[in-house]
Amino acid sequence: MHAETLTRNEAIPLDVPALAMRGIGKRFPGVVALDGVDLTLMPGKVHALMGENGAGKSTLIKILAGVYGKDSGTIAIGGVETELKTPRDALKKGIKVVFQEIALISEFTVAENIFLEEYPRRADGSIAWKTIRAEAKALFDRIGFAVDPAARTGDLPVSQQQMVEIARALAHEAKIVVMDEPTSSLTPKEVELLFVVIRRLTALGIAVVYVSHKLDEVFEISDTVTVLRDGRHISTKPIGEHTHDSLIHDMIGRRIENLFPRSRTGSAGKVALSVEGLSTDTKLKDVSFEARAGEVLGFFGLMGAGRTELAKAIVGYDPIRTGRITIDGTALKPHDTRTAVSLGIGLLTEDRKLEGLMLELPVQQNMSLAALSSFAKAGFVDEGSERSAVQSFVDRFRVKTPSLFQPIKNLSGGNQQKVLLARWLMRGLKVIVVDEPTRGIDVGAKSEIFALIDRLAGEGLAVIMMTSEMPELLGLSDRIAVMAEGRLTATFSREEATQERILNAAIA
Amino acid sequence: MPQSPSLSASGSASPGLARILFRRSEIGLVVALLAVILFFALASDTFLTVRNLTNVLGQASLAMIAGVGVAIVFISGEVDVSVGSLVAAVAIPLITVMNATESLALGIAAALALGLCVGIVNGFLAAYLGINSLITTLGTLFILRGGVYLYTGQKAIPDDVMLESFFQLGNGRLFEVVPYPALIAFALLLVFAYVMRHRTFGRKVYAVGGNPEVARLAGYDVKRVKFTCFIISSLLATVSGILLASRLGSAVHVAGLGFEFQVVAAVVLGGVSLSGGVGSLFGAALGVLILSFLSNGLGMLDLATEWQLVITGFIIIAAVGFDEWKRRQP
Amino acid sequence: EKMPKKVGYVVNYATHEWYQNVIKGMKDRAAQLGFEVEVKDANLDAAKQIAAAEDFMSQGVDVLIITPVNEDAVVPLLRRAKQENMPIVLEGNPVKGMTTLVAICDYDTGYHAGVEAGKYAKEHLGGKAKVMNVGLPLLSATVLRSNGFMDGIKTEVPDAVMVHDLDGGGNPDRSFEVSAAALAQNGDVNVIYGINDSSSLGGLQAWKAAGKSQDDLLVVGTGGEGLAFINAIEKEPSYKIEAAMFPEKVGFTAIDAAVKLYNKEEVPSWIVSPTTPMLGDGWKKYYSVDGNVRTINWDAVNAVKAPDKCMKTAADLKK
Amino acid sequence: MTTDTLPARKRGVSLSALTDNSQIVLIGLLAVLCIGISLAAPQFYSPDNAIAILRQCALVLIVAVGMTMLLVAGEVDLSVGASLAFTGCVAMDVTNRTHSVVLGALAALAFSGAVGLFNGLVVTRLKINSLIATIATMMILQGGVYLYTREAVQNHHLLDAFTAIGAGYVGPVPIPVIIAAVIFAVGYVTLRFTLFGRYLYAVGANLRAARLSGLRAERLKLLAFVITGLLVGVAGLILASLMNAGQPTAGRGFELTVIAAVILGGTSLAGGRGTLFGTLLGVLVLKIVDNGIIILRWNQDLQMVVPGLVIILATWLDIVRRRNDAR
Ligand SMILES: Nc1ncnc2c1ncn2[C@@H]1O[C@H](COP(=O)(O)OP(=O)(O)OP(=O)(O)O)[C@@H](O)[C@H]1O
Ligand SMILES: Nc1ncnc2c1ncn2[C@@H]1O[C@H](COP(=O)(O)OP(=O)(O)OP(=O)(O)O)[C@@H](O)[C@H]1O
Ligand SMILES: [Mg+2]
Ligand SMILES: [Mg+2]
Repeated sequence: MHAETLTRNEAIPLDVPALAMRGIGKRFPGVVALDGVDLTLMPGKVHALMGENGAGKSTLIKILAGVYGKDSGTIAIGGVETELKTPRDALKKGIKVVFQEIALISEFTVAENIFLEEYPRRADGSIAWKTIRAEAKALFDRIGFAVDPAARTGDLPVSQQQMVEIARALAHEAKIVVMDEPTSSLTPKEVELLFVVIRRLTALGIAVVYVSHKLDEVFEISDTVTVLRDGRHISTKPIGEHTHDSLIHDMIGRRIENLFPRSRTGSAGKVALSVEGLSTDTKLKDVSFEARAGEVLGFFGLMGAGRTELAKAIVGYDPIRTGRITIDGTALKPHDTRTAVSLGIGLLTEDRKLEGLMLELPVQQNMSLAALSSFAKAGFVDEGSERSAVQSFVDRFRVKTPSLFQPIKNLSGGNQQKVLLARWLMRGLKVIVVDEPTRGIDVGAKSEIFALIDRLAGEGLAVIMMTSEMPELLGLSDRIAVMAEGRLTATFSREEATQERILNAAIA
Repeated sequence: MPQSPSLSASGSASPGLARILFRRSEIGLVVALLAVILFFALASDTFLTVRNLTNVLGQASLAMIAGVGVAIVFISGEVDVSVGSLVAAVAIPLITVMNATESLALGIAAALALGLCVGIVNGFLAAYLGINSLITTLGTLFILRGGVYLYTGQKAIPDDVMLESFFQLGNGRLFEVVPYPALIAFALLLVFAYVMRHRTFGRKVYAVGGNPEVARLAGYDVKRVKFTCFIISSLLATVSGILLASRLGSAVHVAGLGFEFQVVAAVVLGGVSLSGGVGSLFGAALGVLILSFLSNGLGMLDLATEWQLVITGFIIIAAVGFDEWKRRQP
Repeated sequence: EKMPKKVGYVVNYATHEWYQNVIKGMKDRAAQLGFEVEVKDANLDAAKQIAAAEDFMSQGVDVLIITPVNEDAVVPLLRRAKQENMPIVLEGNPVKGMTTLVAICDYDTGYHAGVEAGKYAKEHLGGKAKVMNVGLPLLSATVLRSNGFMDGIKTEVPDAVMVHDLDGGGNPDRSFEVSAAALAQNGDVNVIYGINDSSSLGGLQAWKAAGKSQDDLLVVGTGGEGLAFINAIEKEPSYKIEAAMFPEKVGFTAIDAAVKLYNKEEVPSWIVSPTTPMLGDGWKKYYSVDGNVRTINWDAVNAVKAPDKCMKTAADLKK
Repeated sequence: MTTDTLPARKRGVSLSALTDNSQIVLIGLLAVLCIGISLAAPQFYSPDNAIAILRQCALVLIVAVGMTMLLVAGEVDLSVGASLAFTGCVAMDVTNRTHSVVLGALAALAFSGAVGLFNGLVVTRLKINSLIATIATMMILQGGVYLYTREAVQNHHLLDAFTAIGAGYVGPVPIPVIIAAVIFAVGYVTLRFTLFGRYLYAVGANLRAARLSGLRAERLKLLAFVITGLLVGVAGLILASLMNAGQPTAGRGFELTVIAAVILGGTSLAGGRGTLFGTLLGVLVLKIVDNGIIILRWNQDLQMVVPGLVIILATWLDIVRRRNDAR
């Protein structure tokens, strides 16, 4: 029965809206997340949902998924008004959601996660494990996704987990498929794959909601765009009526002159970080490079190339087998984050939730963590100066939060990222390693972060940036290092670097 | 890809024998159990007799039955420490009803009814009202024990009718060899291991414990799953309590003091994580067996209680420490 | 007379001083008679007690001695032992279906201590007796002691009252805690009775911690289990009476009963082990202390007469 | 949900650390208890009884200060009861041998500190879940204390200073209460205002994030275990003095009382949340319930039932309050 899921469902009429949300309102303590928002989806069309961080996109989607109850408004599916009280209701109505935060059970196999919502069963009611594995394999083959269905999900890199999530949305019949930032950690190749899948879905008459901060993707895949700002509905237009600039203007209410500002003039200074012959038991092999004060050193690599491992090894988080890391001439003790941090190196991690956020704690505690000792006199924390420092960063980065005491789990993803970046900037650093710094961040905030990185480098910081975004790599980096399978395969200067050369080195 | 129906916790049928061996902590436990048995077999000549081995199986079965339930609750991401008092409490309706009606079936029904009520209360408080389950069950642990003392006036209630069937339940042996409690324990273990692996309910328990938010998004009724786990745990503890009452021939107000520690230690030793979503019932059962054989063997060596305590403590640390170390290996 | 090769003793709670000394008495006696006693500890766990007895039976001991954690809880065990022809001596309290029991008379012990306490109250406390009973309702034996004490004291001071009836758990810190609360609620007490030494000492410590003087106070302990009471009698002015129960003698008697059972001789179903109140430094008659070791004076203890029958038993409580 | 993690101050409101509203339920409960009990039994308010209650709170509170830190850091210690008994024996024994209260006290602290260190090392180095690790330590200590001494260690030294630790007074106030008050104050300031305290919350809230931020997470946890151990030493010393003997049987169930009080005070078992003020309230509630049952001459078996009910009720009321706050 599952094999037929990808054929056109004749029962879906193409002229009735698959979904009509009208006047949706939702408030959280201290925040109006949504205020009278409309969203209409037509069958077989891709509808992009855009807006700054905290605009309310995920909230709208969670209402659609039955996760949150709405405070006001109506929802009609296929022309029939309904209530979506629980995720189960939504699933039954044929709404499949790929959430922004990965929603898989890491202890389960990939195949089991695919069928989490409804296990195929045998006649006696027991779970048909063979069917599950076979169907998962068949599904993956169909969408050209090469992953072992028997692998433990938690062992997969983030990008593959995200693909598993997407595949999961296809395992059962759906009328509406919603994707909340599905590509935030996908490689370009996987994004292509995803688009093929989306086009297949629309051909079947399925309505797709697509949330992304990546303008190029939106222009490529979507038919219609709805823009939200501060929880309000700003515009809904066919994509053809938009330009890059008009879309950005709708989203943030202003124009962005230059996404990749370059104010730095001076050349790079002395060596701030030097890594020699670094190898780990798991992935890295003989990596050597230098980063200079005042430069942005970009790292590129395909998924699993080892950038995250490199980042964690340099800051002393993961053990290393051989190699020497020095900061400003002082050698680091291996596997010792504390001295690394005290010598002035910090890592903005790729996995916010697992390694960055203290979810239950307020914004203030989250932001001041790394710099806390600098607010302390004789072991006592001066909370006054701590708070004013935090407040100034909240203002500068435009972190959207009702107060400094808001538990950080209630902030939108982008705002959480800003808090974590601020965590490091509050503390004087010599080297900052940023791993996918703009993952899940809106254009406005992106340009702010880019400006910030530029300014930090201008102030003499060595910035090491691991990113999978080619434009941001080319736009910001002074030099670009490329990794493949745990080795450093090439280093280009800003002038030498082209997309082809970089990709060639990454495949090598 | 070769797929064998595996009963591992994660339900993963991993390729490659080496990976299976390293993934499945039960292998380590089996080795540990065999090591314990081998050691005592060499150290004491009365240890490795059919009579002694079956004795231990019978003795272990009470903790095993309750341990299966506690493990299920652990896997669902909650804890249940009320079992220590529950095993004593259920004996009261059991014995009282039997004394009044001379019917074992009615007595068992009464005991199960009380177990069910406790399970419902635990489950309601922990799953539906959202009170931390350690607090909830610590609370019911105290309340039940206090209730038993109040009700019995701190005296045991003797079994006046002395039904042979009741005596046999906890004291008899199949073919004069295998104690009935051991048979009951293994039957329950197999049933629930099957449920946890091959029924959707079991997988829901793992999912709910592994990541409740994800489970909710997948359309599971997280609260109801947890609620059910508490009921299962209480009912299984009731079965333990019934067998215990049969072995003690009465409702003993001090029965099961500290039983919850014993069960929790065994279950954790068996690799069932306190943080939920991880572990298997076979592991939990092996944990119980290891501790039971250890206790029996140390007794055979004529070691004083104090040495037994010290040695058991160090062995728990060594075993769990080794397990953690193994888990950290790539 | 044949001697058994090995006797197994499943003790209620081996870490308690009382049972330590019971075991000591058993081992002494068995050594005299030339055989071995092996001990397994139930550690207050009724289920563990059954398991330990099972283990003994499969190990093949000749006689089992058991101090039940709970009397009702060993009934099935006695039944199984009978099926397997395993002779059992019980220590402590009677059990349905038992062959023989070695025990002190708890009620009598409390009673005689109570009589002495009454005499002391008449002489030193102005004939008034307001008692704080640091008791243990958990066990019938300890309830009997408290009852005996009150009945005994009333023979001398008819208007003696029990001001507080506490559950001190039989351990010192709990006894301390409940006594402190009780004394704060009503401190008009001049006799503290403890069902064992931990209880009387816990009560006394609470008295001292409340800042009260020991001048008009009498403390009565029970058991004479170890060194604690000797220390208290030597150092605390109010600790005057100890109801000695001679645990070593209990062990001694139990071994003799085990030998008789092994030889299939007739044994009485209730063998009473003697007790007696010790006043002031009267303990020196029965014990001598060297450092941390106390030694029993067997001649003096064996000379103490035991009654043939107890005045009251647990069976009387149930009525 | 609102934050009740660190007592958060609202902007512009000056420091008033006690106004954290997450404790309102407990304060209310405490008021109800006090009023209820004293209506039924006026002796409840007698100075004698107040002092008896405070002294009983002292022992629990001293250890609960350490336990709160441990729970905040995401760990737990179940061995404190067994350690309490052992430490008391060590204190009495060493004082007997040396005739020095100072050496006796130091020996007690050294012993219990070492137990804390052992727990900390087992948890941080062997990476064993602290619940199971400290159950094992509990067993080892319970066995060990009987290997060390079968009998209660009697007071042979008869030093007044030793007796004063547990049973002495300064004016009308028992010395243990003063010790507990000082420890509480130091603990409160430490957890609330120092770097160490703030780091404990971070470690408990997200271990990896804390480590990546340069915190020595393992060392911080270790320190929390050692602090708890040392506080057990203080409590053990007081108990030995109060009992006038080192009792190997003491402390049964003490760990559960301590943990119950800490949890009742709103500290989360999951780490990263909790306050010492809440712990103080938790201890008071439990001990007043205990005392009330004796004062009211209720059946003492209720001393098990009522705390069970109170803990569940208080936690539930707290959930309800937070849910309402969130509206
Ligand atoms: N559970 C919650 N409690 C309180 N506030 C919340 C909660 N969830 C979201 N918010 C707030 O609601 C607003 C909308 O958040 P939402 O997650 O919908 O934004 P978004 O558009 O998806 O942003 P992003 O692009 O960063 O993912 C934000 O201000 C956020 O802080
Ligand atoms: N194909 C794969 N299958 C399974 N695990 C993989 C695979 N590729 C990488 N991994 C694991 O996933 C993690 C991701 O690798 P790492 O993060 O170092 O690479 P990266 O270059 O940073 O890639 P990413 O773009 O995902 O951040 C590593 O722990 C690695 O062992
Ligand atoms: Mg979002
Ligand atoms: Mg990476």
